[in-house]
Amino acid sequence: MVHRSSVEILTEWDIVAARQLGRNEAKEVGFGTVDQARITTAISELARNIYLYAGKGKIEIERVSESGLQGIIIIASDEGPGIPDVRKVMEDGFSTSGGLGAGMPGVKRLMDDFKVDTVLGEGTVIKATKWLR
Amino acid sequence: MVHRSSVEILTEWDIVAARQLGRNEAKEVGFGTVDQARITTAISELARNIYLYAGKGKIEIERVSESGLQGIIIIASDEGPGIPDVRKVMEDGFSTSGGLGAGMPGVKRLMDDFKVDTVLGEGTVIKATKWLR
Amino acid sequence: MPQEVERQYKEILRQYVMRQTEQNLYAGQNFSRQLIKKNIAPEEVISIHKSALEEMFPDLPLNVWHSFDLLIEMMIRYGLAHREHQSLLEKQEEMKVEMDLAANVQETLLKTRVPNVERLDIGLISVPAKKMNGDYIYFLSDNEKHAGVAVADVIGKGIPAALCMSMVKYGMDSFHDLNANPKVVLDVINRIVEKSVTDDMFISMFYGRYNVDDSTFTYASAGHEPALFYDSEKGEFRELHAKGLLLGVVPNVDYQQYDVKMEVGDFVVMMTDGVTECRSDDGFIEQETITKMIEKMKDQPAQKIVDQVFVELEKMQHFELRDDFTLVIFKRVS
Amino acid sequence: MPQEVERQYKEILRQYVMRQTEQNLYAGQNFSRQLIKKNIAPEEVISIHKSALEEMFPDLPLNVWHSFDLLIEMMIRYGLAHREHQSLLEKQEEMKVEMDLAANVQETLLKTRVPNVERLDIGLISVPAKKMNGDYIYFLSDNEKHAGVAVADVIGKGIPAALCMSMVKYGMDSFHDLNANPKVVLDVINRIVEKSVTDDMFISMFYGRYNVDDSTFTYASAGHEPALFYDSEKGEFRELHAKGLLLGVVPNVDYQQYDVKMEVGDFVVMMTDGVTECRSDDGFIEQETITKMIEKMKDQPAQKIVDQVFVELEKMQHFELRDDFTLVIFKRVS
Ligand SMILES: [Mn+2]
Ligand SMILES: [Mn+2]
Ligand SMILES: [Mn+2]
Ligand SMILES: [Mn+2]
Repeated sequence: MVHRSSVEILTEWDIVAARQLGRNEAKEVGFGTVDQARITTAISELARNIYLYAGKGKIEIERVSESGLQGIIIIASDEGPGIPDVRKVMEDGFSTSGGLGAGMPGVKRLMDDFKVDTVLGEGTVIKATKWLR
Repeated sequence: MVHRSSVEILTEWDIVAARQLGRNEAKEVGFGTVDQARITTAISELARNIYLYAGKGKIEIERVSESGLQGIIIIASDEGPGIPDVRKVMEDGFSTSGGLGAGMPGVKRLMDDFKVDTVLGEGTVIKATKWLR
Repeated sequence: MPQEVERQYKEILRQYVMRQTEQNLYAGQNFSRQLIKKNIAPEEVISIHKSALEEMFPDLPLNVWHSFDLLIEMMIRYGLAHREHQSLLEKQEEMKVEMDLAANVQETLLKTRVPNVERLDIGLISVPAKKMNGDYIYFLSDNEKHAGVAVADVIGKGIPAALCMSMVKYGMDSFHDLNANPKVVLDVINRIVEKSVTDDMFISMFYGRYNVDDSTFTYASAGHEPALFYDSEKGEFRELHAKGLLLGVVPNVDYQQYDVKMEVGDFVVMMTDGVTECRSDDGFIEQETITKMIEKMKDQPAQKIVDQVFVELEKMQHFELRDDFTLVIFKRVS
Repeated sequence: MPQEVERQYKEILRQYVMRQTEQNLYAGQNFSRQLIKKNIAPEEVISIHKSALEEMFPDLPLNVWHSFDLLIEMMIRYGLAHREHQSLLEKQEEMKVEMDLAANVQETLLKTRVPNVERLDIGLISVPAKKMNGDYIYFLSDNEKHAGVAVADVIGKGIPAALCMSMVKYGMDSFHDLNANPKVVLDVINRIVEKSVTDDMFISMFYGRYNVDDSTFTYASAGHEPALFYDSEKGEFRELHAKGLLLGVVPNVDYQQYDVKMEVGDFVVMMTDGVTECRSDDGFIEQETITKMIEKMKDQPAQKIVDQVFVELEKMQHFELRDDFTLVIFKRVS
């Protein structure tokens, strides 16, 4: 059974809604306060990117369990312009969102697993997973 | 009138004594908790370097006031082997004391003013000043 | 630290302690982003937090306040690392500018012109894993009846490898015979490399030359990744085997050269190991994956094929190139 | 995060809250050094602190505990910056290793042999300001009756400049006439440079050749720092003026060459602007400072003179080289 819930991102308030959803799910799966805050921050970054660069999109939260491990997947999808140079966006210090340690490399660090799928002119899907230890 | 006090550095306990002296002086001059902790950390680093690399030496704390500004000077002196390559010791990331942000560049950052005087085979004098704002 | 910052944090804290909404936490985190931009150290954040708490809960036991002093002491070193980070980021920025400039200089110095000969369609792509390229393509051609190409790879990446490539370029520049035989080219370049480099620096190189008059592709290899030959009649690929020592190992090598006849629609795919040693999640990518990819596009212009192969393989590797990536196609079109 | 860490922190906190001694704070800070080494993020430190407090003061108002949740939220971004820092430090380390290797490769590629001709004593030193050298010395000599030296400086420093120097080297390598005239050398190298570089890249170069048979030093300059001639009879220095455009500006330049007769004890000092543009605390170092320095040592071996000049000038600049530093002396000894 897949447990998945989602929030549409259109306004800045939706970023807060996505955070709230993620934090609740993380708490239910059993993550501690620090990890809850990390997962929420990752969602915040991804939702903010949708809001700023794609205009609209969706944050989905999925609970997973695999070979005895419990976890949470964040799926951020949009039909925006796509990312022209993924390698550059993943570079430390290069950050459209401004600020130290932020942006995509930040999301990658906050989570355990990170995948980008992007097609120019069609959109971007990012999946980030965190496992409960 | 110069107000100066000093602690000889011979054992690790003397590092604690130098810290205590510095913290008391900093408090009396009027520095806040955070700056007290910073001045103490700078003293800690300098005293530790004497203890580890020169064997023995001295930490002096001097109160200064210059054109209306109040401040504190840490003078760390030893008759150790001297620093062969000052350029290298001041480099970020290069740290004999191990650990991120430590060493000489750390002391320089914690204080406002920083001067090294070293002669191979004769010893080293380091002066670091912090002004009260 | 500005009093305004302290006032704002107290307000955020007061709100959160009252309501504990996600909205409040979001405000807090956005505020922390600003604090970082304003170079406020983590120990200062703790100190603000303490003084905000003191206002809100003046009657807590004294020991609780003491505990914050230890926390501030703990945070000082994190603050130092934080400030070191900021200065390192600046240095990294400088370094980037220098590397970009160097990559430009390298490109200008090592530039080569794609030959324009009848009946031959040429496609090429060469992408460095880091800023500077340790793979190299050089064309030697009379622009009439012969088109030759050298594909080389220095063992190693980055700046040291890129420096070595200048040697191959100036060696190739010295050829007066624009139609030199592949074995001769390798013999000469080997001597130059052997003379100039240290013992631990090697270069692999493939040299291939197409002759329009007899439609023959002649090639030789110095320990390089084998080229692939597409036989359009049979509709299959085969490797073009060629023996030969890496450049720079011993001074005198007698390289072997080989011929293959090209029919209309046949093409040769030359590459470096950065192409064949791509890794996806399931380990190394099979040669078959690449040949199938190319076969699907076989009727497209050579340049389009190489570009598309790169796009697909880059994606399979999650945009992380482990090695410089170079691909050249010579295709007989009529 | 290991439970052991939590246990230790709780103990340190308990001690401090009880006694508040400097000893306790020292222990705390040493412990924070360990936490950083163990990659423990600042938000985790806050979380440990919170749970330690909960044990010690279980009866605090609920809102106090809430306040810590906001503090953790605030620290998350500091933690991110912290982890970015650690990976940047690793990259910096890699970069250093790469630059060292590149500098080695450059040295090997660009190496030149000091000529061994009768009656001439040669001294040379070339020190880069950064890792890689944008100054270059190349000797061309029949090792019998003629010794030629090229002293070149690329506008710019670091890797991009160093890359350019390979061009000069391979150009010089192509001379079959080991006794080529200075003006011919500059004409040829200028053509190579002009062809290969972008419009914003220039090289200054001095070429001087000593002829043992007639004791004549012949020289030409492409916009380079003038050489100094020491007249041992008069006991004074004079500049060797030479007109000529920088290399790479226009394709065809007709460089001028000049002769000067050398008596026993006379010597020529060739250099780059890294020598003349040394700065001490009082501004640029005067030419006189340098000539006086050299004159004092005029009877010593040429190599000793150049080494000593470097040592003294480096010290006057507080060990910070602003530009690559190159000095060559040709001295007639009999
Ligand atoms: Mn390579
Ligand atoms: Mn390779
Ligand atoms: Mn230069
Ligand atoms: Mn210069």
